[in-house]
Amino acid sequence: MDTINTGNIAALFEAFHTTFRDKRDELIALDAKVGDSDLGITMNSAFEAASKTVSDMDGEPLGKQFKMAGAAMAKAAPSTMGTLTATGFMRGGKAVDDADAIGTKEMMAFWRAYADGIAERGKAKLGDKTVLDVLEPIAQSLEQSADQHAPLVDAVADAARAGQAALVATKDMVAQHGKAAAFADKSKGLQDAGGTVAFLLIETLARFVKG
Amino acid sequence: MDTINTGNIAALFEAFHTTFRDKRDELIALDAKVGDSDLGITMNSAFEAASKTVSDMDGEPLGKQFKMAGAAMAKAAPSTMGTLTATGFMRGGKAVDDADAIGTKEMMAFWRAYADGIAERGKAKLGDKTVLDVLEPIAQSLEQSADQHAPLVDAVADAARAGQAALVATKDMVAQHGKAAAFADKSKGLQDAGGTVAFLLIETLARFVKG
Amino acid sequence: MKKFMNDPKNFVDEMLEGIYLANKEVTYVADDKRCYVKAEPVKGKVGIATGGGSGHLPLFLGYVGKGMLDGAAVGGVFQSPSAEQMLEVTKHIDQGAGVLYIYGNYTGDIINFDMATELADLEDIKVMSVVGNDDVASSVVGEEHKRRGVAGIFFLYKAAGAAAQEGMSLEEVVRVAEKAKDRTRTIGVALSSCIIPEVGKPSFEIGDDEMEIGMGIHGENGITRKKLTAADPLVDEMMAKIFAEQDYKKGDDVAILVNGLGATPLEELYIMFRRVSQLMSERDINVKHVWVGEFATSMEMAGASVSVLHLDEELDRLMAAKADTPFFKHFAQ
Amino acid sequence: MKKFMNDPKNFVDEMLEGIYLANKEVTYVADDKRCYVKAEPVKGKVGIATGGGSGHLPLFLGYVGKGMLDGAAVGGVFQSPSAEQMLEVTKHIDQGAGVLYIYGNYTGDIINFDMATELADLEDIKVMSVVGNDDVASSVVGEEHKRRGVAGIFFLYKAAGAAAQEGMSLEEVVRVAEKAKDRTRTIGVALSSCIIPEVGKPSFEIGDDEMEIGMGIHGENGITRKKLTAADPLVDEMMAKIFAEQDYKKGDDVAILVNGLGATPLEELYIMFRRVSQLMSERDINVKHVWVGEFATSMEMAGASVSVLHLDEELDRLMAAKADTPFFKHFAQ
Ligand SMILES: Nc1ncnc2c1ncn2[C@@H]1O[C@H](COP(=O)(O)OP(=O)(O)O)[C@@H](O)[C@H]1O
Ligand SMILES: Nc1ncnc2c1ncn2[C@@H]1O[C@H](COP(=O)(O)OP(=O)(O)O)[C@@H](O)[C@H]1O
Ligand SMILES: [Mg+2]
Ligand SMILES: [Mg+2]
Ligand SMILES: [Mg+2]
Ligand SMILES: [Mg+2]
Repeated sequence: MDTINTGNIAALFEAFHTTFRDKRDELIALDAKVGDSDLGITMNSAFEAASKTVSDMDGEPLGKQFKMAGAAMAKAAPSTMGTLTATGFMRGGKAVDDADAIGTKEMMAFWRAYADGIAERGKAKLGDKTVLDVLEPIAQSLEQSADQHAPLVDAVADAARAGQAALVATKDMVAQHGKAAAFADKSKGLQDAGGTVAFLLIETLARFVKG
Repeated sequence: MDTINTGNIAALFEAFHTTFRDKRDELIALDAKVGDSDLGITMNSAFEAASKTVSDMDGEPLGKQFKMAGAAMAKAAPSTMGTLTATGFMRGGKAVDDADAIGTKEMMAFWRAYADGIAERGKAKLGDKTVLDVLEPIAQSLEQSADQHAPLVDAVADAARAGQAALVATKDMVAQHGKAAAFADKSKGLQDAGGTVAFLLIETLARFVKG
Repeated sequence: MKKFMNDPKNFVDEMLEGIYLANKEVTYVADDKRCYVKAEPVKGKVGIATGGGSGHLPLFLGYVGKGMLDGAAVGGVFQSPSAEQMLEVTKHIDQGAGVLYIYGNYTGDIINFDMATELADLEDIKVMSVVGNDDVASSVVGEEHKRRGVAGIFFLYKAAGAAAQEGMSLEEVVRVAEKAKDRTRTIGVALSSCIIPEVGKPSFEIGDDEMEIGMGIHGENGITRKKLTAADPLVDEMMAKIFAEQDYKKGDDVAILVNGLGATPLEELYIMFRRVSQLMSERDINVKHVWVGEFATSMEMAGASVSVLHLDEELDRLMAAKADTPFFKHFAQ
Repeated sequence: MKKFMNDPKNFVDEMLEGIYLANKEVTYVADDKRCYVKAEPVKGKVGIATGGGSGHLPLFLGYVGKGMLDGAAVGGVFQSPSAEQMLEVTKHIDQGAGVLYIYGNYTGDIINFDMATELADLEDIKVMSVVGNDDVASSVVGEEHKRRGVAGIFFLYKAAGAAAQEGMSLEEVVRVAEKAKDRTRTIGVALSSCIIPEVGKPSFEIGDDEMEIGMGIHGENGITRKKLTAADPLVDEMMAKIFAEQDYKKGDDVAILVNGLGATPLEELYIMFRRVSQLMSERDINVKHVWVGEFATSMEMAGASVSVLHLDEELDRLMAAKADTPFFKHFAQ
């Protein structure tokens, strides 16, 4: 698709929910190593709630749908990643408040706001081994694509690739935040659990846009 | 010896203490089966304290020495048998308050008061599988010996035999008091721990008098 | 065995030192730390003493304080204090109005308190006794005098303590304590054993999935041992034993004590209380006073007990009265 | 796993039902049991809210009541409540003087309280926050902002609660809470793991003879794991970490909190306090307030922590003030 429109949001969140339902056990296992094993459960609940919320918001403005999805997540999954992801969708939604459709430029605005919102909320620095280390490359890739007026399908595909590389790079980092920080050294060599969530989001989005 | 005199009490209590030091582990094992394993420890402490108390009361009246021994026990070993034994010695001592020496008649008075004191204090009935089931036959045997004006050495030897038979008879009884009551059925077939203490006392006394 | 302690022989005395260092409202007499008394006796008030083995905090000494008890004789772990220690406490707390002993129904304690009563009599102190026997699991109806005293003794302390504080005479305080005793019932359940410091290993074994309903606070045999069930059916089973005993009528008032035996989380005690409350509602019985927490423990034993006091107007008033001890605080209602 | 519970999924909500049934002074708003508030708000007073995961009773909700906090958002076991729940509590407890959040330094809680602050701002409620980070074991000096909040948060609640009760403004209450926070240090030791109801097995393994000094209340790594020693040298080692941090001078005053993590008998906590008191005496530091018991637990975890509040005149006064919550009662001194 060339742009994502108000009528696509329900399907998009269904796709997100499918991803996190499928990856539930994988994320649990990942969080178990240096955390408290809840990530798969909370992400699944978060997107289940979000998907339910937007399922009957067909005519509503795009931005509002994202914001309501975020609010639903915050309520359903008040864990670290649940709340950060909720923040991301609320800030992203706000960034596309005036848009009727999401093309490359709007997609860039969405992820920039998403990443910045999480940075502000979580107060992590780049390199701290958090979701931010995957989000920032995604946003930067989209900024480049927007500069080059790339079509949406290519822009998100590039962003997904950037996200994947960034996720691999988190393996070498040492956790500074959250439960993993208590196991700082043990976290070395493992890919960040929250970063995995960011990658799964952009990957699902790329697939969704490709159709 | 024909009578026990004020100068013999310290040695008598030394003999008692030796007995309970030697029988410490045996009494622990006996109490462990249906109680709390403390009997060997408390009896040893009780007679250690009593022996220490009378060790320098040489010139004092007989009755007073027994009463002070009892008071020392009560303080050193406030368990069931510790307190009952203390009561026994205090009441026994009171019964021979006016005596200068203990012959058969005084010995009878001592044990009658000893048994009655414990009966009053413990409120057990005969057949309840307590120390009383051994004390009562001892007192009765001495009453008979006193009636017959038997020499002290024979009187206490007979009393020890009566105590031994009575102790064996406790095996068939079912405990109604103290910690053993909670294990009423389990107590069947076992000789009563407190009764064992009574028998050891009269047996030691018989040996002491025999010299 | 994992205990925060030094030499096990000093367990009780070091615990007492800690308590005296923490609380200036209590002190000891006769140069013996185990003769525990309120620092400021109240002239003319009936004195109330208790006593028993250590290892049950806040029982027994924890209830010494304003509006409750005046003294406690402290024994070794699970062992009675001596009659002499009881006498020393008695002499100190007698303020001319006589002394009431309230303690649990255990042979060692009975024998020593009886002896102490006789010794006090020699000193011209009038002493009366009320013996707590609230544990319905430990003997059948008709044989109540054989029952052990467990957490429900708290109600006796509270009632008698408030009555003495009101200025009642010894006979009146005894009447109140006897009434509270007759109207108190407790049933417990244990999940794990405690460890006596000087012994160093569990007092009894119990399976990983088992519970024992009715077990005593020293590990005395209970009624049934079986697989641990969910909380609601367990509470139903426990409460059935209590409901069978007293004639609770619609509209009657009760006080409830849900007591943890030592290692059971407070969260779980509230889950149990929830069910107790539901059972009371179903029967139209009003729960007027509630205490949930640890009131009579067995060191690190996991388990709980529920005590019910069948109130009348007087007991209701006495439960509501203020109490302030180092271990138990209650604002007047 | 041996727990008195029904379906593990209902653990928190059934616990809350029990608490509401037992205590009429507290209730909930927004039709959500997890939005826990004082039943009778005080007009014009600064509102104080807290929140955090369940499984730590009496933390967090236990300090809601007179002279302490006004509301608490209640999360699942070891999980943050949601920003929305915090907001609902905030809306209810704001009595025109603004609201202070006091909570522990955990990412999930921080993120949600920050979000709640923004949401409250949209509703024109002024909110400020103070984050407890008293655990000296969880990060080095200079990195205090990374430290976890544990039992010492009790001192923040007590100080801020009393300050708000005195009628101080939001800024003043924040000043007091910040001061209490800067002057509070805690060090803990764990002997056994807790079990999360929905997980059903111990969160971590620890040897039969081992202890871990500095372990967090969710089982976070501590400083050292080694053989359990006697209580006195253990307390010496723990207290050395605290003495190294603050400039305690001869004649200074402190408040002490000896906290049980859940399964540790009160007897042992007093044995520990005894040693703490001795160490303070040696340094000529006056222990002016003492609390010994369970104030912040990890369900059935065995272990303890010691918290020290370095007093000044104002904090001394605030510690002495009356407090009356369903879980914490303190008569004015
Ligand atoms: N301060 C932070 N800022 C951004 N991301 C963070 C922060 N702290 C943790 N994270 C991310 O959260 C992930 C863990 O999420 P989650 O399992 O929900 O945490 P928790 O269970 O501790 O609440 C980490 O892998 C990391 O990516
Ligand atoms: N009421 C009683 N009257 C007389 N003897 C009793 C009574 N109760 C228990 N005993 C005796 O006490 C013995 C146990 O003594 P001891 O081990 O000191 O008890 P405990 O450890 O329970 O205090 C029993 O074997 C029995 O002989
Ligand atoms: Mg997690
Ligand atoms: Mg015994
Ligand atoms: Mg406990
Ligand atoms: Mg506990």
